[in-house]
Amino acid sequence: MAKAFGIITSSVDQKVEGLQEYRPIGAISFMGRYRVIDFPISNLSNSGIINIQVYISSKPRSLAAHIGTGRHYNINSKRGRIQLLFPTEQKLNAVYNTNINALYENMDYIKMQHQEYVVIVPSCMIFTQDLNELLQDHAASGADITVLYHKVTDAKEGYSTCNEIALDGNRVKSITPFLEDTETENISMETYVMKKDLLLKLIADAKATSSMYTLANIINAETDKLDIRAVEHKGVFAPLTSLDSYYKASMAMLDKACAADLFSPDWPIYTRTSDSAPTRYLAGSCVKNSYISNGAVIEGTVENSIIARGVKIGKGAVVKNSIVMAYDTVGEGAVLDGQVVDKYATIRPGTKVVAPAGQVGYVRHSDVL
Amino acid sequence: MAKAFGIITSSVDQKVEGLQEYRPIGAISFMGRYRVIDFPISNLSNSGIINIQVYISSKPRSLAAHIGTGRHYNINSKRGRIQLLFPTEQKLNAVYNTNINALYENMDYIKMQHQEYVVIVPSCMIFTQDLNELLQDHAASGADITVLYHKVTDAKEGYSTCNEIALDGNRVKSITPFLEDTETENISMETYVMKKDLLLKLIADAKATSSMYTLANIINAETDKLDIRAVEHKGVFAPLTSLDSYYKASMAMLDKACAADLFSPDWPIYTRTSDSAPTRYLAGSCVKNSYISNGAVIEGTVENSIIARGVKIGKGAVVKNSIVMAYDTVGEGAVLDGQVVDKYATIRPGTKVVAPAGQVGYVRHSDVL
Amino acid sequence: MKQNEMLAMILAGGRGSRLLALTDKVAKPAVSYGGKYRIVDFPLSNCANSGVDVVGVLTQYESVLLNSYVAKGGLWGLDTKDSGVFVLTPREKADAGLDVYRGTADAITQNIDFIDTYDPKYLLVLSGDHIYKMNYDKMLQVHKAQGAAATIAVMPVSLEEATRFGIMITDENDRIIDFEEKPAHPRSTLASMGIYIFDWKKLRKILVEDKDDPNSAHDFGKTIIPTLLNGGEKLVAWRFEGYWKDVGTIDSLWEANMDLLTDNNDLQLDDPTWKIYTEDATVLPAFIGPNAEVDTAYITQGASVEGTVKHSVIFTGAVIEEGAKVIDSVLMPGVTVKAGAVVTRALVADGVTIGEGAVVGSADSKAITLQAQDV
Amino acid sequence: MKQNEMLAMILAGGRGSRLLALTDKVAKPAVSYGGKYRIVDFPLSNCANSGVDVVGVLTQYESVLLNSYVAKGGLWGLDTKDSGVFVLTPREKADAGLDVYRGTADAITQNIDFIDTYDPKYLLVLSGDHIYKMNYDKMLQVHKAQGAAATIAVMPVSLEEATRFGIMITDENDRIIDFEEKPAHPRSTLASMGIYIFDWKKLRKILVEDKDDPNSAHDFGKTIIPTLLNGGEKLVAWRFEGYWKDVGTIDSLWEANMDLLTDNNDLQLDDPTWKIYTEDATVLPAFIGPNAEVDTAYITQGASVEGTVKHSVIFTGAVIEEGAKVIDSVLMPGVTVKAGAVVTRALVADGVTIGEGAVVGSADSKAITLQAQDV
Repeated sequence: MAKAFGIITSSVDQKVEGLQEYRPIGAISFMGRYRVIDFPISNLSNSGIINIQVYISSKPRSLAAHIGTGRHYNINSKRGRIQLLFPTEQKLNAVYNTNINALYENMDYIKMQHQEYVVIVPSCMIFTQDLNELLQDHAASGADITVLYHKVTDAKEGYSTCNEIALDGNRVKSITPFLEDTETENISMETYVMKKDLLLKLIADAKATSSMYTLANIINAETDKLDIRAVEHKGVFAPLTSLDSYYKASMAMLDKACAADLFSPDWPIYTRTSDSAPTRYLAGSCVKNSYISNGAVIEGTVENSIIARGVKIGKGAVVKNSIVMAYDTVGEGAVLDGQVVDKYATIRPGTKVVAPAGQVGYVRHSDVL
Repeated sequence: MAKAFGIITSSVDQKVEGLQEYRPIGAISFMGRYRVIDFPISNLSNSGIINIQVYISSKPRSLAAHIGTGRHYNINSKRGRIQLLFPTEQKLNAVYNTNINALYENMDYIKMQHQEYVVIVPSCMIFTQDLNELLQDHAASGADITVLYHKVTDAKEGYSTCNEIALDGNRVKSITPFLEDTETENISMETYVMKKDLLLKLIADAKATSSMYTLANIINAETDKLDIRAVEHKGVFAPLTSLDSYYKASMAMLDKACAADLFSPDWPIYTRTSDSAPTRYLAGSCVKNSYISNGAVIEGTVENSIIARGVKIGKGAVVKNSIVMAYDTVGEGAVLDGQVVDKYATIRPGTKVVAPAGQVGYVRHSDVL
Repeated sequence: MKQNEMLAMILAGGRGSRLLALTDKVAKPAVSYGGKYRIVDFPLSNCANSGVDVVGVLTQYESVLLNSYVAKGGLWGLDTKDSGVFVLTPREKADAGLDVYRGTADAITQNIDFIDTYDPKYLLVLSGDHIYKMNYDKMLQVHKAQGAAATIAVMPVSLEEATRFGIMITDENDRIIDFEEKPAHPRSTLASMGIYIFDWKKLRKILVEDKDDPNSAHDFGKTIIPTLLNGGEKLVAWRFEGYWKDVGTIDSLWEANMDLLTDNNDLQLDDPTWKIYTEDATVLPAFIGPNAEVDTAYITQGASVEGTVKHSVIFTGAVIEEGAKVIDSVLMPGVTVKAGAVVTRALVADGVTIGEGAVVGSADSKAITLQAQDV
Repeated sequence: MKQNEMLAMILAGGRGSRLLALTDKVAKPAVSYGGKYRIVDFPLSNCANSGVDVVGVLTQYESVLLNSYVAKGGLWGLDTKDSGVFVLTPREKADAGLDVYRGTADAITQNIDFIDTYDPKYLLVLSGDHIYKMNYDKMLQVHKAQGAAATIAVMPVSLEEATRFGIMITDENDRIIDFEEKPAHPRSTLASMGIYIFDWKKLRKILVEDKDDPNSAHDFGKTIIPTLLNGGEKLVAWRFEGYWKDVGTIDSLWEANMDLLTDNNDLQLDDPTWKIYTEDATVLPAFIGPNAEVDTAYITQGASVEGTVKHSVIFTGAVIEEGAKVIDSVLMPGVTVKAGAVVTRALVADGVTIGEGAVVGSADSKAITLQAQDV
């Protein structure tokens, strides 16, 4: 077991429009089977970090039920622990709703942890990373903080609420809000390794400086005093900063190489099972280039789409380029194109919901169209 | 399995001074080993009601961690379920913080339940009751609602936030706030059996009448329209309405007959284990008429007290008529009498904390005296 | 209501030799079925859904996989404080050496000590190789209401089929007045499903008496039921309606899978109020490729279909490459069908690879082809 | 870091006949210890705390209680998706009949198929009847750093004690150069603790070779270690310091309990960073009555003390009535000592009732009295 405990921070700046109104980003469904938080928790668990704090900023029900005791993430319920930490007071102004504030309110529970190091990961970015390797390298390097980044060459889009990192070799010069000024940027993955005591000091310092300070702000403020190093991440990296970025990250998985990178047999991504039966493809159904979860019944046409569990797609219905979430019903002859359909929605027979090219539509939770 | 699901309502009117500042009443320790919510959950589980909604009004962390998936309550995690329901919005005025509001906010989750009946129990009253028997009798009686009550003959104290029931035979004439007008009263145990559909209707009706209406208010308003019957409960009954009533309910257990009534081998009260080692009684210790949990180390004197797990009582210390909660330290030569000492407190060597006769003192969480 | 009023014992010791190579390395109850399940998931899920919380699984043959599988009681939610799934194999005792179970009844007899630790009122005896959904609690209610010593679940079959079953002859109140094993001329069409509820005290007494009888078959059908009948005890038949299949042969296992392809099949595996639980694989949803053709299929997560699938059941992790064809077949977990291969009317065993262009099975063959080796 | 890099196998098959009546109905690893524990809680908790997630428990004798106990892997948190505690008893196989384990090594050999399903790099072999806390992960780190074929945990003992153990003779780098079983004239004082880490591939090869050798004892100490040594493989001794006790006799079991009464005893059962997990009883905290006298005691929840307890260990559910005296004794779970009875230097077995005024044991007797029947 690793000499670190894990902290999964809650999303506050990112807005996955529509979906986020019903649950935090960590609880959003991905690939019809996972939830976003399965990635950071599996990364920690696979790295032997089984003492984990999950900060939840709002609407805890679905996340708390999904995570449970963590047995499905291979977290030993006696030796390991997934502790859910809720906000102790409602913020009357959203500016107070920072990750530092959440940590500050629970400093007692951070102090209590036995481990010397802490690994901090975000709940709203999809990637895989051996965090124990990062921890070992951090400890060996003598650095105060190690931060993970991803070099992007398409920095024009999808990173609007991220931070970018300026580097001098592998030393961090600054961590500042992303600006669309160049195409190549080092995007911060909001993933940090440091000693627990340093984290406690940073939280206190941040609070003393400004109630609006985030973790990135305070680390940026310390770049001249602390030895902060950056490690580059390779592979799939998808920060969920908007409905558009969520849709693109999902659709990218229809590329086999991309899916193989994120879902490697050596690095399992665990999730909670819903005990659904396999999916039935009835006579006359036509399915191409799609992921189909269990518990669905398909009688119509599905192309370039992701179908979650329990979805019913009626005779003659056509679903293209869409993400259809759990327990949706697509009626006979209905057409969906370029849509993200939230859970328990009903598309009535014959209804056509088609997004303009290059755009993504969103259908609300439990809605009937 | 019973044909009902269970609802455990959160405490809102009751104030167990001191203790309640740190957790809801359901999460308060009882007898050094249990938490108050173990009683309603065990009652439901022993009655075969394993689909349970627990409404939490505030500070959910400790209650969520204690309940977990409910395996320790014999709740099958596949077939049964303990669903924690949190408030969806912070109330800006405490008057909105009613049990009806909590139910109203989660009406979707009530509608979803398969079972025909619902059994509603409070999280802040200690008693045992076969709820399946109550359910069977309710169904056989043809009544719309069955409510459980306890006849008390010492109604002068400890029931200030309870409701009293006026009866005509076994028919309920009214459920109204308790008044200290007579010594004998039928105290409502806030335990109801009815059909799910009736509950949904009552919630809607209550909301339409007043945002301050409680479940008892709306049932009282319906006494002329509905067939509401009362069933008398026998045995230990302890509503936790104040620090004083909590202290008395605890101390009453030092009477063997009283403890034997509440803790019968036929009706196990389940709780989460802390995996503490047995308690060590060192040479020179003197313990009389007390309950001692595991993981304690006792070198001093303990009389008429309840000692929770992990407590250290130093040489020459004297603890009398007190409830000492988990991980407290009582230093050498310190004296406690008539105290409720919250968790993680330290009584420094030689300190004397003695309550006036007939009164109860409270020592705060993590405090050092 | 008392926890553990009724204990269940699943007889899972059979060699299942009619399943040929499928049971070479796994016991029959561990054989895969229906895309993601194992046969033993059915009695275990039925127990969990019926509120039967303690289940003993009696195994002895090649049971390492079965043992470690059923030991994960949490798969069925049977891992609460007072519940559990317990593997019971023959044991060496202070007064007896190690010996195999000599019959279905002997398997229970050898585990009387285990049952006694729970002191149940009723014992539910099940078979580990039937596919069906049943509410054992309903059966128990009838058993109690009738005040029976034993209640036997029965299913109406045709007169022709009746010659292959144990047949119960009952009076108008469902009381069993006689019993015939595979009668040439059946006097009734109520077939025993091999599902029994016993009054434990009465059964225990008979088992102890039977234990040292050298002429006994130590079998429920052959020994225990006749003994109870002859002793004048009240035996009751409980009629079951619904899907039930003994998957004892390759053909019947294939058929039971094919049954899932009919619209609204009787088994209703997607009924949310009576789920069949099983081990969850850490895999992606099923991937259906850009050029795939899928027509009438039952496909589970972790499968990858880039070729053609017609009227087939595809299990976890099965891979069908572009240009491959799978028709009227069952692909067990981890099967790979390479490009250009054609599989017809076949059951392909776990992990087998059908090489490029290979042909397995035939539309014309009467029997189903079992393919248990790479080809 | 890979899940299940090292698998643990606990040898729990012993009859433990030196524990006399205590093992009449339970296997030795299931014997109670320390107020609330069973002996097997120690290796199982050590595994959980060391991150060893899959544990096979090899049992064969009177193991119904042990089997159903260890099957509840959740007691030690060993019930996550890819972890588990698996009971492994002798099995009937396609190519072999049912046979008892013929020795410690044969018990592993008969379960090669189980181990292979996890494909571990290392195999940890443990005994089910020792009381100690050990971080097997630290031992594994040494095993890896040394590149050993096998690493054996050793403990320094006195020269006199050394004659009763398997003794390892090592060079200055802890490499084992020779091994002597119970030597009359020990050349070293490093005693084997019966705790081994093996390179699984190398061990597997030797086990397969040893399997059909009719002259082999199929034993780790007698067969496997010498074979590895003679084959020139690197064997390393890993020194353990701390509390360790083989509770093979009534006296040593009593002693191990009494050790808990010393201030700051070595075992430190209340260390929150290395808890020993066990089944939790649904009982009240210990009740100490108004007239009780308790002086130097180790008492667990569910006990009720209304008499006198001096220098004793009191297990779950034990009842000491007013006027009864318990001195220098161990009361196992559920023991009742009636009014006026006196128990001295005794170990009272589970559930035994000491009647009113009865006298058990004596302050003068050298041996500890085992009281296994009501008196």
